[in-house]
Amino acid sequence: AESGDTIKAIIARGELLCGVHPSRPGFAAPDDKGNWAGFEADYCRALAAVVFGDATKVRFVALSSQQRFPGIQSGEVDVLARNVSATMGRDVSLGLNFTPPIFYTGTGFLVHVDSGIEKLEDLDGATICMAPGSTTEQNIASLFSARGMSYTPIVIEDNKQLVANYVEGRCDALAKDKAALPGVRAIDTENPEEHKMLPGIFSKEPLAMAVRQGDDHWYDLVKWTVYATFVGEEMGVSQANVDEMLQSPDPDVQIMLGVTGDLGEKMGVSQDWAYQAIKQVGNYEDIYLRHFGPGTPIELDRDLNQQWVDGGILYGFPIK
Amino acid sequence: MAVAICALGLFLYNNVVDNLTRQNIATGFSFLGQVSNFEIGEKLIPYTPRSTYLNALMVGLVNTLVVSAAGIIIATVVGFMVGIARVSGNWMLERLALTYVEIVRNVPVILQAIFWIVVLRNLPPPKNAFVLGEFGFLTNRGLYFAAPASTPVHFWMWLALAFGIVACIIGTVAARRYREVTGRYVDMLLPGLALILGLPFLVWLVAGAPTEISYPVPKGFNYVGGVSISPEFTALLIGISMYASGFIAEIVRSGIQATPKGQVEAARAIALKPRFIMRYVILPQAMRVIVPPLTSQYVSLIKNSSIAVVVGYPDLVNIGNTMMNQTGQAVEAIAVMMIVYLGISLTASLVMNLFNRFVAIKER
Amino acid sequence: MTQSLETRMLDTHDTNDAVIKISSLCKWFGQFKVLTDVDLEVRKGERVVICGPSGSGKSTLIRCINRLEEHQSGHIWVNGLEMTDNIKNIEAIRRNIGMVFQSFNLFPHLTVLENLTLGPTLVRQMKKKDADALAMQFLEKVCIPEQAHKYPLQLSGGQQQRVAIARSLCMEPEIMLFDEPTSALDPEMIKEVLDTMIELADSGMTMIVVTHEMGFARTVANNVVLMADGQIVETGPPESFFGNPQHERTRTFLDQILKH
Amino acid sequence: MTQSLETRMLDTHDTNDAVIKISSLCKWFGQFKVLTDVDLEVRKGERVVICGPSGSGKSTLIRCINRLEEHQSGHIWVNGLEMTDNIKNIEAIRRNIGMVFQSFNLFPHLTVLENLTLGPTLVRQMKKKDADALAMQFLEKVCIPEQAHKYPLQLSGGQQQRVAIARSLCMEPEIMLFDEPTSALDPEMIKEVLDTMIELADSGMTMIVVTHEMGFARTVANNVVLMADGQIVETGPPESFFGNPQHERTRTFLDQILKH
Amino acid sequence: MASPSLANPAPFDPDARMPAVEWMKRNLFKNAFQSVLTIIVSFAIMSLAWLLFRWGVLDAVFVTNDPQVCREAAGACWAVIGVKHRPMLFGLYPYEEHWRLVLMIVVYLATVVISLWPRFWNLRILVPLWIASVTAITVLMFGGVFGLRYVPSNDWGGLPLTIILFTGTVLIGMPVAVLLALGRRSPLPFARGISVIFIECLRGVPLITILFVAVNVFPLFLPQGMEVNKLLRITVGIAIFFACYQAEVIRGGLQAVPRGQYEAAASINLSYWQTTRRIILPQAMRIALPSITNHIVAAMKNTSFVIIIGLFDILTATSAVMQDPLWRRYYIEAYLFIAFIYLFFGYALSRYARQVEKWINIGRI
Ligand SMILES: Nc1ncnc2c1ncn2[C@@H]1O[C@H](COP(=O)(O)OP(=O)(O)OP(=O)(O)O)[C@@H](O)[C@H]1O
Ligand SMILES: Nc1ncnc2c1ncn2[C@@H]1O[C@H](COP(=O)(O)OP(=O)(O)OP(=O)(O)O)[C@@H](O)[C@H]1O
Ligand SMILES: [Mg+2]
Ligand SMILES: [Mg+2]
Repeated sequence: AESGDTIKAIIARGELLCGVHPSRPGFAAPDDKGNWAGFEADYCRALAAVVFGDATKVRFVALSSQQRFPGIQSGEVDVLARNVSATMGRDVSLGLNFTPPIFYTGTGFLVHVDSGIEKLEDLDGATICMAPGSTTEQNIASLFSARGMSYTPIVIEDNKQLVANYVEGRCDALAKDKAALPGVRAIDTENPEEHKMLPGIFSKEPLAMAVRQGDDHWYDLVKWTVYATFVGEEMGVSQANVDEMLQSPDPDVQIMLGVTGDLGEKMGVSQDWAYQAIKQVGNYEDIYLRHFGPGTPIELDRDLNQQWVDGGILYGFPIK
Repeated sequence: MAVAICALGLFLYNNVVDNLTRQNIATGFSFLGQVSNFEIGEKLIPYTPRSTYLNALMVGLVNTLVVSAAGIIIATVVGFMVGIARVSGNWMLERLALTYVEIVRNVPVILQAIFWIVVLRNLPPPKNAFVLGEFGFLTNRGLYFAAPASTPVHFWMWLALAFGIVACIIGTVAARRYREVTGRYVDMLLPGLALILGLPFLVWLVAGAPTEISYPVPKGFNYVGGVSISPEFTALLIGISMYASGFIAEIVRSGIQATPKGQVEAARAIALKPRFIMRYVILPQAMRVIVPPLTSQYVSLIKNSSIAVVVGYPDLVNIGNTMMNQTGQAVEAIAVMMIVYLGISLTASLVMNLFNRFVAIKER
Repeated sequence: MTQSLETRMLDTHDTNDAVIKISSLCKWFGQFKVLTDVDLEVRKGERVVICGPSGSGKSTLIRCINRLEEHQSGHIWVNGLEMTDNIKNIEAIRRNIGMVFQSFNLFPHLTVLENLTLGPTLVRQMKKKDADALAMQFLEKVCIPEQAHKYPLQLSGGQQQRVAIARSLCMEPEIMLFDEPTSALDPEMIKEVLDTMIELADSGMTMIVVTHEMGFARTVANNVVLMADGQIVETGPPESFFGNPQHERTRTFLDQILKH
Repeated sequence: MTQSLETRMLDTHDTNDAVIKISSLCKWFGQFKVLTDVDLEVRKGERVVICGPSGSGKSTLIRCINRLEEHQSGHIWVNGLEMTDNIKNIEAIRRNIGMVFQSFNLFPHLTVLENLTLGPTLVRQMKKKDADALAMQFLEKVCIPEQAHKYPLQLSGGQQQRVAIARSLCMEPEIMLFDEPTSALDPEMIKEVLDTMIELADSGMTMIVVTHEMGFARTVANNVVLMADGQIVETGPPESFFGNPQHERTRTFLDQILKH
Repeated sequence: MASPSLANPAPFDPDARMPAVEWMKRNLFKNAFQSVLTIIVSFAIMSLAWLLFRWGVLDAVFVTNDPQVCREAAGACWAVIGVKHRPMLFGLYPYEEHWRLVLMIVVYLATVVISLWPRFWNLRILVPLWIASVTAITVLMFGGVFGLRYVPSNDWGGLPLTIILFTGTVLIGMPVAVLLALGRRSPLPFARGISVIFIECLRGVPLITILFVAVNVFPLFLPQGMEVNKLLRITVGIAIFFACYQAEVIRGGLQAVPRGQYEAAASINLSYWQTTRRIILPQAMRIALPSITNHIVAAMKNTSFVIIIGLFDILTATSAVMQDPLWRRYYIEAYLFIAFIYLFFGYALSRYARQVEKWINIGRI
């Protein structure tokens, strides 16, 4: 595609097409009223807010795991926010470009306490439940063959089946994004004390949004939208205070919110693009807490997903 | 006309090339030779994560074939039993069979497979397994049972068995020809059995009659030794074969009912017992009505095995999905699957068509 | 009326050598009464021809005799054995009765020889070899031994019906029932089959034949029976039945049958 | 032999009013020659009965006349129009010819009335109302107007065959072909159908009838034809055909047919 | 293997009904073997029924909004259906507009019930009826007129989507099936060849791969910028797959129509299409009816493949809804609910088909 085609097409269409997971509570799933909710869904909304100034102008397209790459390649969606781990292989052979990761995680193992498994090496010969199509499958294969160990995988696509398989004892261990394991332990088991996570993270899974290669304009827009949420948190600009922050004397804040400068126009959207994103959707912290914060069904530690200043690895490029 | 078709073909071809280049999609099947780097739970042929994708697909294909073959056998046996029960004359049995048919063919096969995996997962875990003497253990990890310890002789015994079956089929056909030509009847039952069972036995004897038995014993997380059948395989197998058996039962019923009433009366008039009437008069004639739709059901069953992914059995589609996700070459992966399934289905129809010719009634 | 017939039959024959005795037989199909108080006796070696208009219950009557239909009241004795629900009795009776159908009902998936030997091997537990010999003997009797290895649908109608007769004979029954055995045949083939039946009659077989072939009735019957509306209207030896029918119904029936 | 017959026919009838003329017709089924040099002429209003042993090619001959079978050599003219591959000709000829089959071949999913009006509305493009009126008129002619709204399988065989005749008549053909129209019927029903056919003959319809009903042949035929082995053996008016057959084959055939 | 009942005469029934005892004697305790069978079977059924009853009724939770209540109960958690039934039944359709879907289902069912009634089998009634109800359903589903909010087809889901796909499959698939079946028996070698290849190739591959092609490969053949509605594409895909199976069934029916019917039609000079349409097809369809129903029942379940274009039919919607971590433990209850819906429709369909078979047999239609 020619540079800029995507944005034109989106504007002509009047809505953004965003590819999401069909049902992954916390990341993207329809709620009981049929509205999409979740961390990744909110990033889609933020993009709509940037393009249209209206976060509701987004259409969510649920993509099954077979369908996700063909979906973005064929132009069925404009952007993929569907639990995709960025890898070099995908980047160079699928015609994709990855944005900065929005969620860092890695493979973890949940095991039954009474099995006596304490560390990875104890899993030699174990039966391990995992989801297909994710990089988890490859990571575990590498992990075990590097140590000369063997295992039997049980590969199940449906998450509730996967979890039930582990909980009911079909598998010795459940391998999953580490971020998801505490939820499983707390909600799905009869007695959370009977299960524990093995210490350590066993692979790198940087979940990022993806766009088609070849439209640098659109890629820039998605990339800077992500950074805007990072920088917003870093500079203390949140959904709650963004209107007051318009008056902020801080020149960096002024540039980001479009009070001064012309970066938005140069990017091909309105001047207040970052304001709209933060106002309508929030900064990173807002989004994170909304879906993984205390009181949500899936409570997650922020862990790596903190701003670099707080000891995490989220590092938004300066918006200047 | 020809010009129009060529023009259309060219137009489509241009579009495809145009669209593909626009999307920067890698094409070609070279990825099949790459290292797969994922493990497979159940494999009947050698495979490690260091093997190629092609290798992985072969594992999936063998798994698909195994579960389909077993499914076809079970579905046929159950289907025929239920179908006959539907016209058995016993009120209770007829109702029961009807209920079975209605439930089994109206509930999506996916739900049925899930139902069975849930049931099987709720069996006891290995440490308090149902113990079937020292010969077997039934657990939520599967069924483990004792089997003759593996020796290279087994390979030759299987070969002998296959050889025996082929010989038996050839013999039966030959006997039939012989009878049609000369009128002399050769009973192939005993020679057939002798071929099928005797040949492997002979091989076993020649090999020095190894009698060592391997018992499953608890070790590590599971049992080692013996033979095991996994719950995933079992759930998928029960799911697809019960689903198909409902349809087969209806086919069998209609086949039986299509047998002219006069045939049954003629058989009664020579005082044949009911079970002989079924065996010698009704079923052979019903077969010619039954076989063509039965073929369709077999093909459906083979394709239904692709729901394996919901219970976690590594069939062709399950492995194909993983491959598709790792390489991103969805179109090629789908093309491979289509070709393989088409091959299996066409082979199945071919075999059934031959069989159909065999059961067809001789007319003038 | 039927009562008087019954009495007459009892007068003329000795009851004790009746191989088939039917008394006040009634049969319903659902609400519809097909047979009303039918009484009939057939002695050993006797040949009875039943005729009557379509739908009068002729087929039903002879099908009751070997229990292809269940009757609801009245009695049927065959060789002194009463036909009841008892499956043993039914089988014993069926073994003594051969039946030939209008539409032959040969087993199309078996060769002629297999059609003939099925009963002997499965029911009479004969050895295959003996059964084959027996079958060939009866095929010769019906004059088609050369067809033994063909399939039924490869034969002409007349040949098929003769195979059907041979199949019944292979069970070596004492009694043969024929239900319009020639009415599905071409005129020329009718003759073949009737000839076979006449030969059978000459050999002393007890026979009940439903047919419209009045020539045949005249030649071989000891007794001709006219049925109408599920009842026996008239019964008598052919001379008086054809020459001097007692009942109006018989006369109109014979008129129609013999006219063309 | 056939040559001489041909000559004889040309002598007795004026060729010009022949509505059907068949000359040296041959037909093969694969390797098997069913018809050999058949010559036949039928004049307007003439009634021809064809008889002969089974398999002699009677059905095939009359099926050639309205092109249900294709012939391989020889000629067939109907009303001066030659039967060729030309689809227009075939349609024009078929429009003039009605055909009644042994097995009725009524359309079981349509009512009697619909069976009758199908041709008139679809082929002759009559209005529904006119077609209905026409159909009722012919149903009355065959004496079953009261069955108009029943389905064929609810009728007796004789009634079904009369509907089949009425269905052909509704196309108002000049010629009617009958292929053993009574041989699938019970004796009592045969009469109904024959009566209908006699009435039709009396009204002057040109008819070719394949039948074994010799009584019918005697009553209505102008000409009786005997076929054997795909050839016409003898042809002549009924008196001479039955009274003084010229050929040995005819005599043996008549013997068998008339015996019982 | 007991005796086949084919030739069993109708029970003797001169005056009304049999007493219960007599009936049981005839049907359940005819002889020793049957009695033992009856007793064993009834015992098995009874114990199974008791287990189910305890789980599904005695120990079950019927109404609650709190998953914790279910966690503490030993039996089924039917409450999950109360909590989740709307997303399960209606998918992503806007929540406030669900009433339109209820109305749509009512209209649909009414239309179907009316059309299944032989009394209304008359094109002059059926055509306007279907035009009216399809219009009504289109208006209800899409909206955009009469002040109804516009809902694009991408937001449809649940039971209405299943119904639309299923109906679309049958309405598109049956004519295609008939054409394919006729093509396969056509005297023209070209038509025959095309039909054979089409049927054999499409029957041989899993439906999901066909849909994958319809979704991902088909657009490659179109010039850039041209698009065909995805729901339509997928419906056509499912319909054609269905048609390939159905074509073989119909071909069987065509072969079973006696040759005499063709000849009779030729003798009254009907053309090929007149013969086919008025004489042969109606009879072929009747003969093939039981198998046709079989495939229609099976087609009802093929609708779950729409997930490939991100739409949620009733089965996928349920599966997705039940990912909710708070309630996902009770997915079995939700699946049972769905299974019951399928069972209901499937059973109704096959019962109806059997009734039609009966009507045909007694010559009523
Ligand atoms: N299975 C059945 N169910 C209901 N009615 C039946 C059944 N079989 C026969 N009938 C009816 O019983 C009556 C007598 O039938 P049956 O076949 O005995 O007559 P038939 O004298 O043999 O006539 P035909 O000469 O036509 O063979 C007929 O009216 C027939 O319709
Ligand atoms: N479609 C066909 N293919 C091959 N042979 C055929 C075909 N139709 C008829 N025959 C053969 O052609 C010959 C003449 O058949 P046809 O039906 O014309 O005889 P027919 O005189 O009408 O006999 P019948 O009195 O039995 O009806 C028979 O030997 C028959 O077997
Ligand atoms: Mg009868
Ligand atoms: Mg003929």
